[in-house]
Amino acid sequence: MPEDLLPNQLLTARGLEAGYPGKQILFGVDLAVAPAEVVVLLGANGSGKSTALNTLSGFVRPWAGSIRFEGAEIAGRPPHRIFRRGIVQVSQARDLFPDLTVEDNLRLGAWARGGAVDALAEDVFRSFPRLAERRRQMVRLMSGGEQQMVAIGRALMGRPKLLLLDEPSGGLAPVFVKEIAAIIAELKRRAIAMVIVEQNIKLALSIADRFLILRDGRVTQRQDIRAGAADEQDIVRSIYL
Amino acid sequence: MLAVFLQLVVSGVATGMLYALVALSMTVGYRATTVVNFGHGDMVMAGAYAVFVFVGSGLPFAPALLLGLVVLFLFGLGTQRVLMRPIIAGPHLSLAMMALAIGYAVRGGARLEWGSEVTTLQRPYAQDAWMVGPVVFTTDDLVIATFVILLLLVLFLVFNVTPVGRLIRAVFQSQRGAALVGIDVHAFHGVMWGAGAALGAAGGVLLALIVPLSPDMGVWTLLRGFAAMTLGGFGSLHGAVIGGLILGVMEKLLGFYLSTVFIDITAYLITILVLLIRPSGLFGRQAAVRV
Amino acid sequence: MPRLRVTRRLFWLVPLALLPLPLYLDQYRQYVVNLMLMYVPVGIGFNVVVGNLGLLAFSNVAFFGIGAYTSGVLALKLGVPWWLTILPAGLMGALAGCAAGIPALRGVRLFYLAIMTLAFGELLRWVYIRWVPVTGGSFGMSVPPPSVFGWTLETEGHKFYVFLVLVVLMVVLTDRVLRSRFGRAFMAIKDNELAAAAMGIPTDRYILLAFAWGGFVVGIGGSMYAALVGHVTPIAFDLTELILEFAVIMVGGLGSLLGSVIGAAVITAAPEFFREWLGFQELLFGLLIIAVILFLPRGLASLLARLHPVFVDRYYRD
Amino acid sequence: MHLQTAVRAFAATALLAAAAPAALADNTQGITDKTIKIGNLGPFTGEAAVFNPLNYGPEAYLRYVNDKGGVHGRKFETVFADSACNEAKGIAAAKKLIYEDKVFMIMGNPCSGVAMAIKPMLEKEGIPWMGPAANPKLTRPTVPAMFHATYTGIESGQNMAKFALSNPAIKKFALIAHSNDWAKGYCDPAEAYIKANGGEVILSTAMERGSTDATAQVLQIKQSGAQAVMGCLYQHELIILLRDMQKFGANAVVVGALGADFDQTVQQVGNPAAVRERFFQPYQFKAKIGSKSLQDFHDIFVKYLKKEELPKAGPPTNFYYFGVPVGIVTVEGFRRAGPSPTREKWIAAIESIKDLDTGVLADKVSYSKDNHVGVNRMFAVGVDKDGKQTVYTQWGKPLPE
Repeated sequence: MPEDLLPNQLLTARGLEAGYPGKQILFGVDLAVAPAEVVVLLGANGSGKSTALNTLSGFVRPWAGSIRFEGAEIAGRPPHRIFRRGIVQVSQARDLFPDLTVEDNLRLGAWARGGAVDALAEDVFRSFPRLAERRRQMVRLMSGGEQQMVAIGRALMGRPKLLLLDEPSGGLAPVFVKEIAAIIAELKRRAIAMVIVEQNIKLALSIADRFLILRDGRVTQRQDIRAGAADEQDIVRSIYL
Repeated sequence: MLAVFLQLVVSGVATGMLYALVALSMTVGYRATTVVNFGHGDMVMAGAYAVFVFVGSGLPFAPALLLGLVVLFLFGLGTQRVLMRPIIAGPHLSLAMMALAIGYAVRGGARLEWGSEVTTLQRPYAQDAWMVGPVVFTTDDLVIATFVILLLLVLFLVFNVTPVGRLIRAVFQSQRGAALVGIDVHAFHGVMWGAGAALGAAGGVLLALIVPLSPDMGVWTLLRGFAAMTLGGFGSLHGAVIGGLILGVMEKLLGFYLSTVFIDITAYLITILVLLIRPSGLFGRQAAVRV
Repeated sequence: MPRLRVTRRLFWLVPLALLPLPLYLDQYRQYVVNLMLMYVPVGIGFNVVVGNLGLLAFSNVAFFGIGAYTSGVLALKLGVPWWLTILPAGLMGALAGCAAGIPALRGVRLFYLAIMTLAFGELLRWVYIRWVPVTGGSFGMSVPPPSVFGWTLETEGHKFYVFLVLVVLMVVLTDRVLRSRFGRAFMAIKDNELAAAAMGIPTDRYILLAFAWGGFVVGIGGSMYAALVGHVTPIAFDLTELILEFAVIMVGGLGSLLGSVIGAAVITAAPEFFREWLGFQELLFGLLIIAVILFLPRGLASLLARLHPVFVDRYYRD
Repeated sequence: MHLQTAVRAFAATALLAAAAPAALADNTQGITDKTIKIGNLGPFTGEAAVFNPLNYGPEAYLRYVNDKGGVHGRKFETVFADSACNEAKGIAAAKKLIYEDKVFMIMGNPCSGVAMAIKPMLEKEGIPWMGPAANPKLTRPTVPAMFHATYTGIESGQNMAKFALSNPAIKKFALIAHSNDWAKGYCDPAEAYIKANGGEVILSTAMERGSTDATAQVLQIKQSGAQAVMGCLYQHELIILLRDMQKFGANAVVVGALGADFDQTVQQVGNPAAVRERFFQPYQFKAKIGSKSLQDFHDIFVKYLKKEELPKAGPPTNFYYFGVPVGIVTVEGFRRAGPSPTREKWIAAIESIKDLDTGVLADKVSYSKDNHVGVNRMFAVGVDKDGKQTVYTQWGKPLPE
């Protein structure tokens, strides 16, 4: 048994199978996240990374397998229920509300979980000074990097216990990639557990505690890199070859 | 001559208020779910008959109205939950057809019960008429106008000022985004579908104040509601109202000065012309066009 | 694969097996069968636009009416024998199809297109009512008994044979169209119009073509209406008819040629079974459609497809 | 090889089928020693379902006759069929009645379009039809087996105009009609009659189903100076017209067509001033509905119709009475046709009817070889200056009660 499947984890997924009508994508994925741990999912396009993430957040219903979060079974529950338990996702397409202001987007992030909304929002604005300047701006008028910040900020408004990030650096200019990396590092410092899907291996390895490599819907490699850095070349080889 | 023109405009506005109300209720459903309910006309009709039944069973008008709205709310909620939700991810055509079929069945049910006779809803107030200069107003006109304007104000506040309005706009803009912030989109759709049905029912009751009840009364107004929405811009609340008013006035003016045979097609002509020339309508920010 | 091709050829046995039908059916049942045949092209044409091309166009009743009126006017006012009016009816249907397709070319989609085409159909109905010298106005017109090569089709059985030929022709031709590059283009447009355009497919041309072909086939259905019912009035082409035609393709199977055929048969037969219930018919019919959409979203054709691959539809993807 | 043989066999049978003449219904179809089977065709669904009491009127009478022992020992058996007022469906319904249920004759169907669509078939098969449809083309020119038991649009339309013209002060007319065959069926003959009898039609305007008001129409009427309005409208729209005439102070007299129930219309307009000495309708009956001389029919309806066949509330309406002559004349035909009726005998019997008092219609029923519309004379009904419903023989002349 892989060590990350031991008890006292925040989230434990076992034997996840999922897909779409007529096409299975995940073939028995095991995955665990400990409190305050950052796990990165690596893999080629179509290897099932996003599907794995969407299965955890409830957008894809697993065909088989179990997902336990803080001891409760959540596999197959609808997204809004999973959200209310503290698993918050930032999706690849960001899925913001384009015709609402930055502030409204953020406030809606706290709609379902409640809490001190004003304080939360101020906290987000402190972390993202760029957003504070534009708090009354419509989101659709912002650049991709700024929108990504809004998306992450909106997720933080939901006071996540586990944050799922789907390609946070995807399609962004290098300046923003750096900024996003810094933000994720800051979140890690705040001890927020995360599962991150990332194509940018350098970025991924710089923030990961552990990584998993998915290939055709199966985990082919898992490694803890807290002990020592992994060989980037090696990883690229095992992803694509 | 001016007197006639003024009268036509005033009557046009009065009729337009009804179209506006139907369009408003459709807009609420559309804004919340991004699905156009092609069976909405039959909710309008069902609302009128529901209140008719409650009044007939001896209830005073106000509680009967309230009960009717509640019934239609529950009916809208129920049909969305049981019939629309399972196919919500399917092709748009299935959604349109499902709404049409629900409406058709409701109409069939109403026809079974009331199809072979003409009935009317008793007004809860005394009908009166006044002359303002050369122009005639009736109590009906005032009641309907007051109701529609109040409703517009309330909806405008709800949509643009309250947190619920922000929520409605959010779900309209991105359903997945809404789900990502923990909103139960399906339940929300159900509630809003119900709200649309209840508002449509209110429209039906107002309509029933001035015309006899008929199982087809909703279908007759549906296309006019569509025309009003198209003209005003899909999804726009004040657009729906202004579109309805313009349609009402146009019908009267075309009918009187050109020929009454044009009254029936004013709505169709408006729909076609607007979508060809300016698809976003008068006030729609959301272009009506998607490729 | 060769085995499959052999089995598909067996489809030809269906019309052949139907040939002796008039020997066994009385005039009522034969009429209902003819009505079913009439709804086959109506469903096929509708399905091309709505199912295969994937556009929400509600203008089908307009094409149907145009076809019926073309045949009726030519036969009644100009004395043209019915069989010579079939092609003009189809062509007028195609023309109407092009007209209804114009908004689609201008980018009108989804519910907007639905509402607009709905208005188009109602507008045409208004024309039928108003253009009295040609259409006979609200009273409509009584079309002379249909004739083919100088033979008058006296009985329902006679009409049946002519209809059968027309239906087989329409099915075969539409099958050809859908299997050709046109059909593949329709499918590409339905899947993702932007991508199709990006791949260099002239989407406008294909959209217009689908509308024209749909209108043509439905127009021929309209011509059959004129021959079968013999009395063409504006009221026959109202919104209730639209729901009926919708039901044909939804119950049969969206985007499926086989589905259009099955749908036409079932939707025409269903009211005859409900006949006993008089006033309950509308309610029952509505519930039937609801049930099919809910439990068989791909229509009855998908049931057959589950039975044997020969029934699997090749022109449609979800 | 096998396929070819099969094809040949099929083709041969097909040829056979094509050549076989359609079996004509024999002339006693539907008649047994104990029963006479009759098809009752009407709009039980669709927008015109409002008219289906016209199908229940005659049905009540047949049940009443059955209860009294039937005719020559035979009882009537009715098969209902829904036409939905849609031609394609109506043909199916009529064909089912003829070829499946094998009825002797068809009665009813108030929808003219359907009646016209099934006419060629009835003619060819020689199936008798007795009905209340307004379209005069059904029986003019006469077709051997088709009869109108009640007034067609021609009589009704003419009587609308005739009543208004019986007021010597009324010369200028406006027509207001739906754009459908039913309304034209009334307004066209009314127009012809006005023109032929010294009146003038100065306005012809449309009001469609589903209208919510009649402002444009009423203002046109007002402006035109019309003294009388021929209202070829269904009840919904007639109510709206009357209400708006009152609202805008248009003083013209309104004469409605027979698509509306007079009592209900008066009651549903809700304002006595809008109908008093203002609203009239041609009247088909010999006395006021609810009066003593029509009481028997009221009792028949209430006794023999099922709950769902009667109005939800209130007594049987105008349409029940208007339908009942169809049953009366049909039964009279069987009485006269003798103990072994055939279609020919029944038709001859109907054509032999002269001055038959149905007990309900304003006119006595007479047929001949070239007249298949039984009745002609009508009264008019209106609300007099005291607000009392009154039957008039002509303007200002109440029918003695």
